[in-house]
Amino acid sequence: MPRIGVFVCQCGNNIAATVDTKKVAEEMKNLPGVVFACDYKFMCSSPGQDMLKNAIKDNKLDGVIVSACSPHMHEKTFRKACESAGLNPYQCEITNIREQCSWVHHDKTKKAGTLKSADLTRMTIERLKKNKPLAKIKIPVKKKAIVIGGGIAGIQAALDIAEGGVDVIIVEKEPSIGGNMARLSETFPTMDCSQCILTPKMVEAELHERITLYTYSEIEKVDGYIGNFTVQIRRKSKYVDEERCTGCGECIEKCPFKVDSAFELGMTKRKVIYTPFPQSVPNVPVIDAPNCTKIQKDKCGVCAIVCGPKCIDFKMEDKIVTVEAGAIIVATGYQLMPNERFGEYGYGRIKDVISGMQFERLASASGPTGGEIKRPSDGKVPRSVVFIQCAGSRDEKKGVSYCSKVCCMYTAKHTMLYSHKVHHGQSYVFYMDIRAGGKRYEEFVRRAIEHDNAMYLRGRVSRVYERDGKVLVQGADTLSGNQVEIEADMVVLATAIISRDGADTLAQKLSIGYDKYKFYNEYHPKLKPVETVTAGIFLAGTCMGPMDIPDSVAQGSAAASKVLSLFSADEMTREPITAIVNKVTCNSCWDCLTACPYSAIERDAVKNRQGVITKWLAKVNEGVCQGCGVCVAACRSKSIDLRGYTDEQVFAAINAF
Amino acid sequence: MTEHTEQTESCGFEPKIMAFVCNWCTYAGADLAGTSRMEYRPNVRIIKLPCTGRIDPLFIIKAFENGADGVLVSGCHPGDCHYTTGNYHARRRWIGFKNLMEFTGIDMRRLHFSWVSASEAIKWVDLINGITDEIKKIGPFMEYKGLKEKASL
Amino acid sequence: MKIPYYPGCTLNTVAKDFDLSAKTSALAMGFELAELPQWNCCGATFPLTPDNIIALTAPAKVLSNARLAGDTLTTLCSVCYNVLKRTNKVIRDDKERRSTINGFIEADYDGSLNIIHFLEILRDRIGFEKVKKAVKKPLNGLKAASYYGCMLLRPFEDMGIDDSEAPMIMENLVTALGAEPVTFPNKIECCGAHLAMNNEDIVTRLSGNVMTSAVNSGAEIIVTTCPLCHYNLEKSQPKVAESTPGYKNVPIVYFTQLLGLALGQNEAGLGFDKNQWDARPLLKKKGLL
Amino acid sequence: MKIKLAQSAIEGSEINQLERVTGEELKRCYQCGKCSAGCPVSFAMDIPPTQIMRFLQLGMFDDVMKANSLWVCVGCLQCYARCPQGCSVANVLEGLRQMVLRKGEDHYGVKEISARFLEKAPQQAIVCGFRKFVS
Ligand SMILES: Cc1cc2nc3c(=O)[nH]c(=O)nc-3n(C[C@H](O)[C@H](O)[C@H](O)COP(=O)(O)OP(=O)(O)OC[C@H]3O[C@@H](n4cnc5c(N)ncnc54)[C@H](O)[C@@H]3O)c2cc1C
Ligand SMILES: Cc1cc2nc3c(=O)[nH]c(=O)nc-3n(C[C@H](O)[C@H](O)[C@H](O)COP(=O)(O)OP(=O)(O)OC[C@H]3O[C@@H](n4cnc5c(N)ncnc54)[C@H](O)[C@@H]3O)c2cc1C
Ligand code: SF4
Ligand code: SF4
Ligand code: SF4
Ligand code: SF4
Ligand code: SF4
Ligand code: SF4
Ligand code: SF4
Ligand code: SF4
Repeated sequence: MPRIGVFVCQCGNNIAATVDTKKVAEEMKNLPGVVFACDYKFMCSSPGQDMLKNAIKDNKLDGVIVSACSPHMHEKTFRKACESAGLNPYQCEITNIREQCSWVHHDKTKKAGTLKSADLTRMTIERLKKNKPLAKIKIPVKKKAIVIGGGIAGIQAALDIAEGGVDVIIVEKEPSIGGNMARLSETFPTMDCSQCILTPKMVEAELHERITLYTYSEIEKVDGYIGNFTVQIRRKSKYVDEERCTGCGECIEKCPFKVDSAFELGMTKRKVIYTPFPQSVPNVPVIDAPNCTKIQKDKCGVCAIVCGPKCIDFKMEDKIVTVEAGAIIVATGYQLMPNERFGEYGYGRIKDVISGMQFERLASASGPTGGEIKRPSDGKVPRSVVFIQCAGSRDEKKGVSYCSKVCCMYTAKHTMLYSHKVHHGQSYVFYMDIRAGGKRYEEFVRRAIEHDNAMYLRGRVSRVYERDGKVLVQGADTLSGNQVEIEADMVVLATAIISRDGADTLAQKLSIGYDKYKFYNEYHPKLKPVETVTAGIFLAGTCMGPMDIPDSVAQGSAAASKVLSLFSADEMTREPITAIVNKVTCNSCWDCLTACPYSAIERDAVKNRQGVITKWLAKVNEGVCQGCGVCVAACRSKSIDLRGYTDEQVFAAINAF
Repeated sequence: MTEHTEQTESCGFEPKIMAFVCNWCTYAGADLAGTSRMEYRPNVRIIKLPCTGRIDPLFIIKAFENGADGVLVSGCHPGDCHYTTGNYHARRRWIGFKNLMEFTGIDMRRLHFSWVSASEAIKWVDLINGITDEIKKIGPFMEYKGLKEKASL
Repeated sequence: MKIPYYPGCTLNTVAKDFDLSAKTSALAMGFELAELPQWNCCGATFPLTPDNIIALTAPAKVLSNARLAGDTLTTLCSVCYNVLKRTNKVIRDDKERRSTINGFIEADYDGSLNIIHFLEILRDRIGFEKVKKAVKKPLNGLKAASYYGCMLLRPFEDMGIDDSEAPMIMENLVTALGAEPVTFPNKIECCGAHLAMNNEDIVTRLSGNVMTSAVNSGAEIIVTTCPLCHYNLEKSQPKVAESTPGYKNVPIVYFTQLLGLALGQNEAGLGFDKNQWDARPLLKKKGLL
Repeated sequence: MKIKLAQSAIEGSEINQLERVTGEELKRCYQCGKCSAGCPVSFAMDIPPTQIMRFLQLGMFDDVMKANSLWVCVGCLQCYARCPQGCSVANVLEGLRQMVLRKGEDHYGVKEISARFLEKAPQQAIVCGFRKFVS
């Protein structure tokens, strides 16, 4: 027979006003298994807790009911008190007779309140009788983090983690870290040169003793769970021995073949053996295998000949390395929508229609024109430039419905850069709304208009076409209600920001969610902005949606702080509310496996004595299971149950109803 | 005397209603009704579960067997599930489940499904009042009464 | 190969030259345009409001009759093509409207016809490479501007014959015929269409823009696919010439006329005499006649 | 012009009828101006396409009906082809024409048409013109 103690709280007058607590306690005494019952003014007060502890000891209680406020309020308090009195904390259950009873039933006769409180307490008592002692789950934490994506968000996250004393690996798919920011010229709203503020961070990341860079690498496979991930990383063959390469650049210099530079968005060529840009980190070239005549046709090999340290190896192969880590930050960033999708703007057909990112390269001191604004068709300095905002953004029909958030700002920046570099040039901006909601952002746009003479026209452009070496822009100025035609020398499209190709495949490897545009979902857009639904995996930067550098950096730091707080203890404890499979009755139908929202259920091989697999059974991974119980309801043979909410417990409560 | 007790006295029949609610949304919503000192009919008894996805159809049948005149199932709004998709599972299951209930002779007016979020205290109050009043009108659920006793014989 | 062919009312009358040159060219390319035994006017405009079912009955009747002749129907006039293709899509995709329409025309047509433009036959069924091989008299040195107008291309999701912002199908044909294609910005702009009836000023302005744009881009001849475009351009030309200093009139022809010529057909059967601005002097000068 | 706004006008019965007839949702237009920018006859319209949509959103049905825009639209579908919201001003204008014509009012009398036009013009122009202008 169980020995249960029942403690009914008066909460001053909060409960006692409409519930006869004494009567409730008295009634409970009559139930089988209840050996102690009383009511008390403030259960959560120190004397109240002491009374509880003493009663446990004096009456050798093996179960405790506190009928008081919501368990969301004091369940922890009372379970802790029980624990300190030597009782398993999960043998303590709360009945909610305040929020669910006294506060919502104002009957001063105490009839309804007392009846309901007694009912609820009885249900909890019956439930408690079926409780089993549970132990908190302890999970060891591997204190190493992986950051996927070495853009500014990823770099910031890695630096913060490393500064916190934790080892971190940056996995970057390109030959260099830096991401999109490496392409930018100057950055709003302060107009610092992008390279000037980014390069020091890149170098710091390279030199930091706690940071390992895996460039030219991608995630192959992710297993495990929070604190205990096992990640396979494919280190693509660079054909250059990273350890020995001195970065002298001799090989690049001598390579006889050139192809379009992706980094420069096709505006110039690069060698087949290359670094994406001069400040690349690490400063180790890679061979673009599909274009290398040695690798494809066994001709050439010049680079290997000129390389002093002899670090070129045409036979090098991809390597898979396996890393154990406790947390992962995803910071894979964005790409731009193909401009060709908008035939009316003529991108691809008309040479002098370029994208905003191409304009960044033109304006960049390290870009193809050395920072001079020259139009692609004939290299002339454009006397008039038309900027078209929302190209692909806010376009439900052919583009994406969302706003790309940064293009209003960078277009204003472009007009400034243009006016500083081309005196007497005229810029025009077609916009629908100016979205400059940030600190000093609106002022920035006003400056472009008032000081740098950008002519802002509220309207969209219908068509861009070529005539006599000019680019004709047919637009509207809806404020004056007129059509506008501009004979421009160059047109710049503020192209929509979209998610990376393959963002969905990576998300599937990580079991994190993404929206219909394949941007990753945060756990909660306001309150958990860098967490994902999968514990231990965090997000930072534009892989979540368009944002600017300040926001990307803030998120990198936020994600890093989450990782550091996770790593602040050697092991994590968590509530033991997890599912458990009955191996005798499980018939391997896998209904639970498909139902589980967290992929916490695995197929577990059962072997006979000879080590031969005889069957497969469902097995719950306690580290991953979040205790939702979906699997329990899914299992037709009742072979899986949820600790803390077992069928037995629930039925007992229902039966006491 | 409150409006409620007046009604009880005049009406006589006090239905018993069992509510299966999820811990994260509806339970918290009901708590909020409490902290806001709202008033509602005292006929409901809550059983807390982690998620509506945990709810087994048998729970509901058992509730009716144990004398419930009405049953409410309530959880997070679609898309807001604490466990990402648990409530979708629950919803999908209901479709097949409703037929089963009807088959076993339960008047579907006695079974309610709803979404109440942690901030929807008013919705919770309206829901409980609404259901209580409706079931008062329908009258007690007799079909299963005594089933339990019979079964235990 | 016989392909069921819907001429439409205009090709049967004012634009006989279009019809003739197409038939002749088709024969030269080894297929025959088999005119539908029974047809009526398509209505000359696709009704833009979905509730205007009555206006869909005329083209629906054409379609349901044509289905008896085969599973494909070809047309030449851009407007007919537009109306028939869009109506066909409505009947195919919109069950509700399909049954109302069928009720009106007392038929049971399901939208299973494949509506193709004569240009599509040349491009997709025969191939411009083959057309090029069949050319007997390459139109060397002739600078031809292809004018598309609106109806052949828009709306893209219904018509889909070519990129609606930068179509090339006519230029590619002209190139196959040995001529020099001239692309010009206004090739997808409207000529003024039915405003010919009551608003000559607008038509003159729009057609004028098309022609000056073509001529400024170096065109010696303008090629069209639509009798209404053809009419509006021809009719507007004097006024355009009057108001545009240095403007010289250019011949406006149907693409089939050039096709027939290149395929070596007798000039007389191609209807050059019917053009208001005679192309023959130009063609003679280029040694093509 | 000063506009007096009231819910009764914004949700006026003509506006509802127009939306029903055309299948267009006027609310979707976000006034980007792209239709006006490309419309070949915008220059000749009393109220250019973008503003047609705006006036209708404001419930100013009568003002729109008085404009020549209904009758000078050539139906070239530039507006629809490029509208980022998938709206068709062409459809809206045709709907407005229909609302006039269905009341039995001709925009252009058959007698007004010149004999020369009838003789020389392609049939399609005549048929189309009748469709657009005559009830
Ligand atoms: C034209 C233009 C101008 C701009 N100007 C400004 C400005 O002036 N000021 C401002 O604040 N913001 C500006 N921005 C916005 C700015 O570019 C972004 O906010 C910032 O670059 C986002 O950084 P990120 O780290 O999130 O993403 P990214 O820079 O995209 O970095 C992501 C990194 O992850 C890597 N990666 C991707 N997928 C994988 C994978 N599967 N595995 C491994 N690695 C992967 C990528 O190679 C890349 O290195 C501008 C944007 C544009 C388009
Ligand atoms: C009308 C309105 C509607 C909004 N709606 C939304 C919305 O729907 N969604 C959304 O995301 N955001 C919304 N916001 C914005 C949102 O309110 C803020 O983003 C958010 O509240 C900011 O939180 P905070 O902690 O930074 O500042 P605060 O909420 O201002 O908190 C600052 C705290 O510091 C205390 N404090 C101040 N000075 C001192 C001091 N010297 N010593 C000690 N304590 C001090 C204050 O008392 C206060 O408690 C809205 C804002 C407004 C005005
Ligand atoms: S335990 Fe809860 S109900 Fe009791 S006194 Fe404390 S707050 Fe009030
Ligand atoms: S072997 Fe390849 S990478 Fe090296 S120099 Fe030749 S082409 Fe360039
Ligand atoms: S020549 Fe050799 S050492 Fe120098 S950069 Fe090239 S690979 Fe590195
Ligand atoms: S930020 Fe500005 S330009 Fe970019 S999509 Fe939004 S409104 Fe358009
Ligand atoms: S309780 Fe939920 S998370 Fe755990 S195994 Fe079952 S379905 Fe998965
Ligand atoms: S649903 Fe039940 S029986 Fe099926 S595999 Fe899972 S635990 Fe085993
Ligand atoms: S293009 Fe579309 S959204 Fe833009 S103003 Fe015209 S109708 Fe409105
Ligand atoms: S369809 Fe009418 S409104 Fe639309 S662009 Fe053409 S002429 Fe203008």
